[in-house]
Amino acid sequence: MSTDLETIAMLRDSAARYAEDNYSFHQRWSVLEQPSGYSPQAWSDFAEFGFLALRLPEEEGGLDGDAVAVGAIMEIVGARLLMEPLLASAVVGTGLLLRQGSAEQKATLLPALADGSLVLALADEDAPGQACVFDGRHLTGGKLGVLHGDVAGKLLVSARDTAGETVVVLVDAEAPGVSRKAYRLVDGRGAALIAFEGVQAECLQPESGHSAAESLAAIRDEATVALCAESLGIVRNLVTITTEYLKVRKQFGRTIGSNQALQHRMVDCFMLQEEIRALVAAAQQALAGPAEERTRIVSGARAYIAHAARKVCNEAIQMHGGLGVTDELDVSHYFRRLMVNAALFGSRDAHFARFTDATLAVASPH
Amino acid sequence: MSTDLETIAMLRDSAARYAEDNYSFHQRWSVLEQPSGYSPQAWSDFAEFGFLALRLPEEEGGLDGDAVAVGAIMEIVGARLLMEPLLASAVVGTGLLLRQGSAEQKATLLPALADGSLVLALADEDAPGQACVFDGRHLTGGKLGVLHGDVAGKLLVSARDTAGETVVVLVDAEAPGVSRKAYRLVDGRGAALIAFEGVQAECLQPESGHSAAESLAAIRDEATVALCAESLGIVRNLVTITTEYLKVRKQFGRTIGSNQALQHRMVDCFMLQEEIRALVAAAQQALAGPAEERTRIVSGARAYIAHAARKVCNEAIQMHGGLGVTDELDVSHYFRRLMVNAALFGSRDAHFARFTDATLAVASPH
Amino acid sequence: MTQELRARAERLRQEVRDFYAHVMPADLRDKSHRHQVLSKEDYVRWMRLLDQQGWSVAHWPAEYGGKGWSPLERFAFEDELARLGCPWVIPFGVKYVGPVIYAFGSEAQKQRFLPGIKTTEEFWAQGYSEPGAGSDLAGLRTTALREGDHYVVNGQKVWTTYAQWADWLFCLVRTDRDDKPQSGISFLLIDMNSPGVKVVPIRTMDGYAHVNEVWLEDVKVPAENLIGEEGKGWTYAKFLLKNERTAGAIVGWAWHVLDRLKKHARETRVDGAALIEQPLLRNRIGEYELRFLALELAAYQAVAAMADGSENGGEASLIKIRGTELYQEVMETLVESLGAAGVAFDGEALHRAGLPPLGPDDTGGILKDHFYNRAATIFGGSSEIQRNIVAKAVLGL
Amino acid sequence: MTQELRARAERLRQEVRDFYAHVMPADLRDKSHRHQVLSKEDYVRWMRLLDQQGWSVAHWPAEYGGKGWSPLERFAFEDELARLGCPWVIPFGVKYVGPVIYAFGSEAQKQRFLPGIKTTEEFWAQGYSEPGAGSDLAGLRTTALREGDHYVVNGQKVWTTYAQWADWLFCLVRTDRDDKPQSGISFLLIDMNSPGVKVVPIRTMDGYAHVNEVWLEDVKVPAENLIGEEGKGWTYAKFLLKNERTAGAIVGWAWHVLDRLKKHARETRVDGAALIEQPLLRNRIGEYELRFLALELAAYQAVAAMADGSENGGEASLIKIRGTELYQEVMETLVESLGAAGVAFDGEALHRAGLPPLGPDDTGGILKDHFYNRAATIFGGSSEIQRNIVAKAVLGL
Repeated sequence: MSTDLETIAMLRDSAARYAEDNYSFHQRWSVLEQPSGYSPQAWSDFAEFGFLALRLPEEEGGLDGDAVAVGAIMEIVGARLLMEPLLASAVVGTGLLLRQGSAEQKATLLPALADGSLVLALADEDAPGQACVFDGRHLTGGKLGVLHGDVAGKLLVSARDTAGETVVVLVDAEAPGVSRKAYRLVDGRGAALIAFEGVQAECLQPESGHSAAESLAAIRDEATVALCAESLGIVRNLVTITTEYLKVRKQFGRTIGSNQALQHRMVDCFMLQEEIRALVAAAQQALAGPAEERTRIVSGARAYIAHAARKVCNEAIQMHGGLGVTDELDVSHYFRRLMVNAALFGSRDAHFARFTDATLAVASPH
Repeated sequence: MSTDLETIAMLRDSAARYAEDNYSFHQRWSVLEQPSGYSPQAWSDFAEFGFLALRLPEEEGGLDGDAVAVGAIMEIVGARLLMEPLLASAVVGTGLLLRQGSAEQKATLLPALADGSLVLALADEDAPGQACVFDGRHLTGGKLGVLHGDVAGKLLVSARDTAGETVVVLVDAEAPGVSRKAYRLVDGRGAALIAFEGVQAECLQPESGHSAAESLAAIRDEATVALCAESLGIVRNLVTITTEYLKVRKQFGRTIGSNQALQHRMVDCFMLQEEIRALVAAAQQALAGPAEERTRIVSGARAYIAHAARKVCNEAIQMHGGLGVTDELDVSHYFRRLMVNAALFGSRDAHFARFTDATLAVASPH
Repeated sequence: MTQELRARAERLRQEVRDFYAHVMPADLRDKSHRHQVLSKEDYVRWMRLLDQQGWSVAHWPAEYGGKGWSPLERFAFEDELARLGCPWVIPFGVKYVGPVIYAFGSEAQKQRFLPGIKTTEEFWAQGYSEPGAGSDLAGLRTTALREGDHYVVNGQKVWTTYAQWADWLFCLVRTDRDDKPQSGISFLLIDMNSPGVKVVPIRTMDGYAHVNEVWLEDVKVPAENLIGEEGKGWTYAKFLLKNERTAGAIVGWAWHVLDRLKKHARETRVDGAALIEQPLLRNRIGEYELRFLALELAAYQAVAAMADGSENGGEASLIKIRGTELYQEVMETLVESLGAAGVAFDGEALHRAGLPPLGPDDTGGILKDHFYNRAATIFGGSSEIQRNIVAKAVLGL
Repeated sequence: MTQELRARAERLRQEVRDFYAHVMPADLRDKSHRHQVLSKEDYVRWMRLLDQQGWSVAHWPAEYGGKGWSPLERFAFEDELARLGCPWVIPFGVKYVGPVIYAFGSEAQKQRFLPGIKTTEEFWAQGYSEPGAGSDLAGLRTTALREGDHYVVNGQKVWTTYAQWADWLFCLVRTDRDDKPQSGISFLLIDMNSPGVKVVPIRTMDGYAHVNEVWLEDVKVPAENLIGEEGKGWTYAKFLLKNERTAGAIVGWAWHVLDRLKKHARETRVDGAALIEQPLLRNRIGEYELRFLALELAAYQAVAAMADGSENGGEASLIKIRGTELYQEVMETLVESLGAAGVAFDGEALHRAGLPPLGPDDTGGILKDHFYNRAATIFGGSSEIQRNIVAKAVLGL
């Protein structure tokens, strides 16, 4: 499966145009004040544009979008700091359901996912000492850091069954026994701590032979690559606006961009952007490849990008001076978004270790 | 024991003046061509100035010099790239003999060390698979990287006795059963691989209760601190000459030092120099303190300085452009000397690990 | 430095620790420990507490109520407070304008202002930066035109910390437009209650408004509030900047956050092992410890040079550059190692003294500091300006 | 890039590997493997071997004997040779002056020089840099004054690689002193056997003289050896520099030394465990691997942009900056990890093909390369110049 370039260009253009018209930095202020932390209007607009059906197969009315297609949208999500649960629900939730759901489960849920009436979040990280257990009918345990778990209508929860096997179960977020503690992430998006006490749940039961562990690993990698594309969008904008700032801001009678020290540091930021761009493309390609190499490239890209994007953002703040630390300039919002991205789906160190182990496990080709 | 400031100033001045008059970069060329890799004339001059008796107690006609006194000389050694076996013989060899020798051993050897007629080198690093064993009378095994081992008249050799205890034994470098393979280090100093086959040897037998292992640990730390002072001398000169070069070298119609990028990098080098200076002083002080804190500070200083000095030197080369890589400018000679210093008495990683373990073993004071 | 000076500094450190343990009110200590947001009342209480210990202006000469602390004592004091995680010692009165007044002010000004500075009876703010003139004071555009026995001030200041609480603003103004950029500048004390003064808060990344814009519109300032001579403001400003740059606290802040990181890495277990045993984190902490060792030793070396007059002029910049870099990096690692808790932020809880949604009880404070400490390399002379200073003053480039 | 292009590049890589394994003479392969010093004869043999494979000028257009290789094939070729540790493909003829001659030279010049370049019948060197004018060609002082049917050249070139072996020098000279700095420059081909040419070797840190000073004293150069028009040398120089900066080999060199480091770390056991299991070294290697991955992917991205004409102009600089930094750092780690062997150097052995005093049999070669690779960030446009280029050309600063 490889989405054609025309579709990707169309997606990128429509997302960019929509954000341009409806999601400027100033328009975004009112979004941040929404109780859900995002814009319901934008969410339904995304449904209309087909963004929520991006991952769905064509026979379900979707675009059958691959990682490049997802990335095209995610770059705009990053560049414009969109707050809606695109990643959580339309990429991760939908993607996991597609991989691991039964035909019936898919038939029930996919239409609601595509029209935006259902937000489906993945609850994956166990709260300390509260590993989730599924006894075949009921789920008990706790999860933390569930992105958009505060607003999700349904949840996919990773758990162990009584045989100790990994399973993914589906629960209604309003079901008896579910208690959610909602909170905001540093970038303003919603999240939740969720406790399950004997909650009625059903196991995802794929027709295919994929194990839940395999599907979870695959969807985490997919999510990681989508996050990398989001970070690319952020970095590109940071490089652009900081370069522009260097050209207009004057100090000691000349533009600060005429200082060679800043020029050279800006060049380093630009080089990081170019490396990130190359890594994102490689990680997108690796998603379709064999699992081992997929893991190696995806984790490598993630580890490098987490560090590189942070470095670019720190430089952007520093070069903007006092303005860079204000809430009133987008630079600080990128900073907070990158913090969240770096904490989702595995730490930098974990990804780096995974990359190193995978790389050094392979002998040299010559 | 703490050498008075006046003596230290006197040592520093006389070493500096001697080097100024007799050891310029151009005068040094002929030294490099000596078969021994150093200047026999300078060596006998050092004896005359009392540098070789620096470590000796006053009753032996020495200066009873502490680490600060040794450092004063070593800074000049570094700044002027002196090639003589001051460190190997007058600091390490002599120091170990003082700690670990019997009264008789000292009485026999110290005069010859002080007047320069004997070069005493420490052979400490076992050649792979050739650990040195001392059966009470004879020594068998191999050592590598023995600094000035090519010219040493006698050798102190770390070994295990038949009970498995660490001992230090004294051997005549010309004794039957000693075979030396001499070679040059990258900075031009001599060194040797030395094999011992049943060589007659005597054990160092201190009157005091110091174990040989303790004394070896102490002398390695002492040597490390002396090397740190040498590196400080190198770094100071590198910072000075590179700053001067930035002021005179012109490109695109102005001095290259007017470029802010180079200014900022030069400032970073200067800051490293200042940190190195502070670390050297602290390490010198720590030598007189308790063993655990001694190890922590000495290894910390060494690990930091190995990295920082290299960075300053790399920058010095880069800022000198093509000239920086020629044999005809002192910068490249500093580079090679720093390489050797970084490989003597433990690698940077080993020192860093030792520092980290010692630091994290201590709980926070508050 | 003599042994006696060292011993005095060590005693002072012990006194500070005793003060923290026994004198500091429990609520203030708890807020400090959790890095909560302090109100004006908290800060005033804190500053007065220091005054009661005889510490608020101990670095002043005895004739103005100080103890004539040596540079080493001054460093030890600021450093130790910061290591303990104490609230900020707000410098605008005691550290910045106070010394300017006793060094350059009239007798009347000394009597009028110094006592209130010592006791924080009056709260001061600094009016240096302007939009378009941050570190570049020569670009200053705020004007003060003499009209009879007062000046009429017009202009805008920016990045004015705690202007919203201030009674007084010390301010650089341009009294002569035609003069050379630097010689037309004067140093004026402005009553914040004067008509025409407007304070507009600037929200920073952490959700607070530590800093402000201060708009000055036809503000009448009595001529007696001019410090020293007209046109010499640049001289006084440089004198003050020198004090601003004795950034003793930065070493302590770096220590404090590094200690917090180690505590977290020791206490947190993942898959049965403490975080501190993970090689990547362990070696990173080791690297920070090593950089801290170099920083701390360089700081003592700098203080010794200040004490014996052998400064090269770059010492304070070195400490600020290296200290703030380390402070930021360690904080970044601490926040990263908090995992999911490190991205959960409840700003309100920091005011209400409530608990964070996730993580240890000081998580909110850590995040607040993490956001605001990006300014550490910007405010008070950016790292770039500091490097320019060293390049020029020390290296002659 | 199309699948077909990729497949062609992959096939070429395989051909290069086969060539290395089966065609390259054993003595040359051994010298390469051990990074021995090559003589002129070795280099000429090497370059002719490449020509026999049809590779020496495969990047030239077919009409001049090339195959019109795509940027991807060109990259794959240089990269693969470097990965294998093959000798340097000396670029002065085939890569630098050859294209200038076929692009701007006269028909007579093409016929006279291109065949000898292709086969290394004639050995070329580059006369660009002068003392005081490295990257700053506008500061060029060597003059060529027209006298009848020849020029008289006076001046001094420096950093001229392998001038001691060269038959020809392509040279930037100033033909008009009164003109603007850049427009008075011309591009001249100088026979190294002409009277008045003197080559003075410059010993570099590794003990060899790869580079030279070339003194030109009243050297008579036939006017027919002028390329293109007088005063347009700057244009041709820029064209050539563009070729100089397609530094494909740097990725391969970084790969080669990283591979060597891994081999060493796997094969060396300390206290019973392989070096590669030591966390500090392991994580450093991991970091290098990650940076190499980013470099390699960025290089492919750059090649793709060159192929489809979407370059931003900064691609080659990026590869050179990042690649040389990585190459130097990995080499530093490799040398450090050699311990005592990493500081034992026998320069003579490198000529005599003897063994190093300590360590693996390629230790001497590793050290030689370690010394000389400090020049990697200086020659061919220093990292500073590269950053200036990107700042201006790409970022518009």
